[in-house]
Amino acid sequence: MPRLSYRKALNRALADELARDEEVFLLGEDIRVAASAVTAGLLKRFGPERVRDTPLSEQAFTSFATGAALVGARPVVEFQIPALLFLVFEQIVNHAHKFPLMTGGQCAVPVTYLVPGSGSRTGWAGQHSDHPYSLFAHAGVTTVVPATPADAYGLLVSAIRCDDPVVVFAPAAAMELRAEVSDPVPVPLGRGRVHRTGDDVTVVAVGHLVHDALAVADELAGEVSVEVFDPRTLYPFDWDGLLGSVARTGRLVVVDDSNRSCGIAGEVIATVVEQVRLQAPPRRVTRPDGAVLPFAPVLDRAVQPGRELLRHAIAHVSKDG
Amino acid sequence: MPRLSYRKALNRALADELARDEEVFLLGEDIRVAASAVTAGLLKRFGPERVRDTPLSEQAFTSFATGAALVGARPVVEFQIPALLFLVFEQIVNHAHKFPLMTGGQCAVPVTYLVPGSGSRTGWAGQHSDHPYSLFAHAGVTTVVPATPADAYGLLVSAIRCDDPVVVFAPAAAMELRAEVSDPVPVPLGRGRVHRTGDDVTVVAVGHLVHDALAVADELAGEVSVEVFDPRTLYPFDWDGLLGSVARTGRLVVVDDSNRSCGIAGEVIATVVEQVRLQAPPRRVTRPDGAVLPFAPVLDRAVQPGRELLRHAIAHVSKDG
Amino acid sequence: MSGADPIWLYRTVRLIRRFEERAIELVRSGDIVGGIHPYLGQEGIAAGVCAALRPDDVVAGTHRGHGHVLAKGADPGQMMAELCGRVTGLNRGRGGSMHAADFAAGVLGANAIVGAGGAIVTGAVWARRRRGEDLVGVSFLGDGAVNEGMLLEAFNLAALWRVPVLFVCENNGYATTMPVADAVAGSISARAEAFGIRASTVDGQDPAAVHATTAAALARMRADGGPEFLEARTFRFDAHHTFEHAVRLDYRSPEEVARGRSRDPVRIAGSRLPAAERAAIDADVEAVLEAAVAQALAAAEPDPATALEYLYASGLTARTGGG
Amino acid sequence: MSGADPIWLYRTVRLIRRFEERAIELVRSGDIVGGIHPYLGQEGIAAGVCAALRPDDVVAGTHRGHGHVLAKGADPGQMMAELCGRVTGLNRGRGGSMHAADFAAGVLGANAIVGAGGAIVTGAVWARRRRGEDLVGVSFLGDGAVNEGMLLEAFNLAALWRVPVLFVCENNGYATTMPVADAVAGSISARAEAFGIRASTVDGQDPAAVHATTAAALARMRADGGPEFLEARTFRFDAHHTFEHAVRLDYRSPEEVARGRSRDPVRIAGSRLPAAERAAIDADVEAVLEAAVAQALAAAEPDPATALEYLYASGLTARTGGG
Ligand SMILES: Cc1ncc(C[n+]2csc(CCOP(=O)(O)OP(=O)(O)O)c2C)c(N)n1
Ligand SMILES: Cc1ncc(C[n+]2csc(CCOP(=O)(O)OP(=O)(O)O)c2C)c(N)n1
Ligand SMILES: [Mg+2]
Ligand SMILES: [Mg+2]
Repeated sequence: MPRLSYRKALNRALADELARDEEVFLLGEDIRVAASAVTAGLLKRFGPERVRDTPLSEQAFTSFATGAALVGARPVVEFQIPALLFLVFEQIVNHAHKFPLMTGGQCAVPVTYLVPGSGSRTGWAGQHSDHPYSLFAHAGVTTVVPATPADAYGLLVSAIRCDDPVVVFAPAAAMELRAEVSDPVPVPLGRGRVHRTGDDVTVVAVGHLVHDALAVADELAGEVSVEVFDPRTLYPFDWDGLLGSVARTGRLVVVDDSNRSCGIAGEVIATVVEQVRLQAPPRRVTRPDGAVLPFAPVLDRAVQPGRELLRHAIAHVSKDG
Repeated sequence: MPRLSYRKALNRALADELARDEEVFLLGEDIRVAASAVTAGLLKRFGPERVRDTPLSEQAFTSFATGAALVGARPVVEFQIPALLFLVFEQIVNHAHKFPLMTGGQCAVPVTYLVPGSGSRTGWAGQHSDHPYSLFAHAGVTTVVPATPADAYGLLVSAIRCDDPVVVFAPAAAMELRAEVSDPVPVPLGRGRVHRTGDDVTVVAVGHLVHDALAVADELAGEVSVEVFDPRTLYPFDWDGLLGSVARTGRLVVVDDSNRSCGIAGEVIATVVEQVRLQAPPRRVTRPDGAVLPFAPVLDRAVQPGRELLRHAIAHVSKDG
Repeated sequence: MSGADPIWLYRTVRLIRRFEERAIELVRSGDIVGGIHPYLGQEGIAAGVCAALRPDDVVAGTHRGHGHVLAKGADPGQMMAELCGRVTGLNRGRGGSMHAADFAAGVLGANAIVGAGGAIVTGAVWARRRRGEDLVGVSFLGDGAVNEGMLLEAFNLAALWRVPVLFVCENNGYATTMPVADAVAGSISARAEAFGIRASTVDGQDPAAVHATTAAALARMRADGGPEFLEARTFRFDAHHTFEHAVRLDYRSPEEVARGRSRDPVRIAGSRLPAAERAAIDADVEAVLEAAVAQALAAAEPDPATALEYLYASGLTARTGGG
Repeated sequence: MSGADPIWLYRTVRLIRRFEERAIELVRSGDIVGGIHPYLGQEGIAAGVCAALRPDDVVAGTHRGHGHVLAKGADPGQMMAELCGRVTGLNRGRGGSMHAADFAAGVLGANAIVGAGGAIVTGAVWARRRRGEDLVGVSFLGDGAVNEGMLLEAFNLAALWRVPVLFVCENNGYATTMPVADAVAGSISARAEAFGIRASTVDGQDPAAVHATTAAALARMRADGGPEFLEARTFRFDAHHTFEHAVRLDYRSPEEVARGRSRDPVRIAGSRLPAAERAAIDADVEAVLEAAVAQALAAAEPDPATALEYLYASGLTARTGGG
């Protein structure tokens, strides 16, 4: 089977959707030369009208996309840095997200916001290392964090086809992954995936951490049977899928690379305990509260959720009860 | 005892801090004429250098405050609309919040962001009715939501004296409250308050909803003994205070006026169940996921957490177990 | 819309004037909740600009947006119903005063965030022109908006990409209570000119002058594709927002208000018609508004069970707030 | 700093040049993680501007910030240690290339967000002047930054409130790979002039010319208090960021690069000194950098247990990420 890299999967999703639908176009900084590589080859194939390099005017080009979407276009906006989403938070949450309800259903805003390289890019430090997906889950904007090349392709395609705004976070730590993918297909939004079945504890892992969870699950295979659940879409979350898993295992650990307080890990725990009686208190492994990633690599790593903490959490949850 | 209104309490806190510390100054739109009434009388008393009307340049004046704070000033920035915090989210979260760590402790950023009239102001509709405090709790910016005139005074004073950025949400639904307050005093950040003791269930209520929780607790007094816990500061949260309460009651309901997913209510539930075995599944009453407040008053109300739902949640939690 | 037709212009300013006066009554009676930002005194701008537009052109309005919506052709009855939060409203009662929109009439919406409309209408015009439609767009904005970075960024995009958007600045001298001189360093027109955008200035109290200046700008825009800027000097006759009817804010002297009110766009447009014609229009406008108010008040309020309808265009259903 | 002193100017451009070259070696060797945005070719601007500053003046830099930090007087050894993430670094290893700051030397920090520094330095200067200090500030920015709304808003505040900030635009022709002509409608200077800010233009490759133009602007600013704008035309000799050493991006022709590199600020400044003096300075700079690199590499990395130190100035302790 051909091997597909995560980065190439995003590239292919963009190319396929540009080819499929004339209304799709791309906006972003340095996308003509494909600084992020995600738009490689697209200028040549689709021309500068549909692969539009923007000036450094993030607020305006985000709302430009909203306006284009209001009249039927399907813009994909690439952001070079996760923190740029802070800069356009108003434009996404207060405008793109709210237009359909505020107008009483007169319009739709099918825009995709793509962040290739979210989370820590070691050495890029405090202002370039955020993983702000929980903010969008709070706002109620559809939010996806693909973990694998196949999902990167399939979720980006579905995001572009979705009639609502969708934020796609492609974690830096997943961008270089490769996998055997013969023929990538759309992946429905809002549907999780059990990467590995298990009986003793459900580990919910987000984005690149899915691979850490799988590695830890393999390591622990002799001692504890771990089920690894990848929500793929954080909002809307696949509650049915998750509750099914937890109902069987009765134990829950969540690992997620956003800040602890009001993050998606807390949301998962809250929703589960509202509905399922667990056999042991659940645990989560996250960034600390209010995390700012320090520059020095050892500090940067220390602030991110890692396998050691995950092992510890699984051990704790498995024992307790 | 003299009666103090919530709005006047904010005004008095500003006046007292302006008088106490030359480094305190105010920035905002229409604060000279005191459109929000919170700055009434301050221009006359402290002059236009310290009560500075700004043009509609929210991003710049927010970062202007950061710069002033970096060299020792203590700006208070008033925002007329909660959604303006979306517009300056980058400036607060990516700059003001991150400066101390990024510079290795070379500086502090003691800025207070004040939103008089957060949440629904009935009739102001979709873009003026947000209650985005959970976003700041996620980012790790100190976040307070005073429920009473005394706390409005005391928390705003403490916010201004705090060496870190603090966001103060004054819910529109609390702004007209009055209470007997003889001599208002500073209230420590990060310390909750038990407004009413009870044995059967702990209700955590945020901001104006404290009063709804107290009313419901009174109503239910014959059937169930409700303890009402007001965190006052959402970040850093008074976990010790809350865990003490829940350890006694063994049951938990949270009522909060922000969106459900990744909101503070979910955070409270998650943190509690990680540490306390509850006697019944906890419940929360919030805005819906992704809520946009529709204009028509009946719809606006339908989207906000209300007493009916709170009663229902308490009943459910008390029964179950 | 029949261009410089003085009848159309008078009818439109009169309609907006009386619409606002009726709306203020409904604010007082409690039928409109939350108040409005009255467009009183500025009617000449919406009327003059929209007289030069085609039905397929699009506009983005402001928080003070009723005039733009009406002048672009929205139905006054549906507009009034919207202000009253009724299911028959333009936005089915979901938007209210600051979000009233009528996509069918080319109104992308009033907007509660100052400076936000410019980039939105630029994107909409660009996207439709890419399909071969030759429309133009108008972004209405206040003098306060030229201090918003997001709007200045939109100037840049429109100019760079030669998107034909007319940015119409309604300079009424104040952003709420902030005088232009305290808020705008340099000048308003220079803000647009810095981006290579041609700027004109016009007396906003004269609907015919606004129309003529707009028509000239639109002709250039339709020919060569770039944006233009129009500063219309005007005066807000009433409060910034009706909350000011209850809370006195001290920023304009009575003399200044009297002076400002002396140049009345309704009177100016009316003076160009024979008295009888004017009277006929007035009567017609009264009838339209009488019906509008009656229909609005008779219409149903939305069912609270539908509070989350239209939240997602994709059909996604949100989890409710629990209980 | 001794003003137009050609020795100081040469020493400074040479120091920055060699600092960057050494830093690039350390990127290659893996001692600097994450790469840098080299200031190579633009040294004349930082040197010329900072030569005109007093120690108590403040500057805010950019993502391409090493030159600003060094020229304002930060210690090269501590700066190099910062790039290597060591506890002896300016920011104790917490900031790295894009956040290097030295408050003691008046450097409020490099900044990873384009356009962000302008309002920050404006607020800092304003606040210190309110206490009676008569400093000025400098906001360095790239040609890409003039498209950021937040920076344009800062122009407005500085101009309105007459805060003496010199906005120095280092126009190197590109924002990453985006040519100025594709990104800036109108002109760069016009963006400042629109706010009533006086704008000058200077050859950024000539440190003495930059110094003279800056000194003239600062004299006016210290006298009357308002901001000014300076566009310095320059050329980036190397990659946008060192990642470009690995990934070829196609946007500048070899001819263009050769032409740009032909006007070298180090050579220009050096040509104004006798060869022997130049050689002595070169040797001194080498020694300084040799020591800087050696000290940096010898210094300790931070203890992972201190990862959250300095997160809150108030002493608040954050909850950790659990496990
Ligand atoms: C970005 C933003 N900042 C502040 C406000 C609050 N606000 C609403 S209208 C207004 C004044 C607007 O002034 P201007 O643009 O001159 O329009 P006018 O009200 O005079 O028509 C303000 C400050 C807002 N809605 N949006
Ligand atoms: C607000 C913002 N947008 C985008 C980026 C990503 N980025 C970093 S540097 C850069 C180009 C900046 O160009 P310019 O201002 O001309 O400075 P130069 O790199 O040429 O020195 C971009 C797009 C950023 N850091 N901040
Ligand atoms: Mg105005
Ligand atoms: Mg540049």
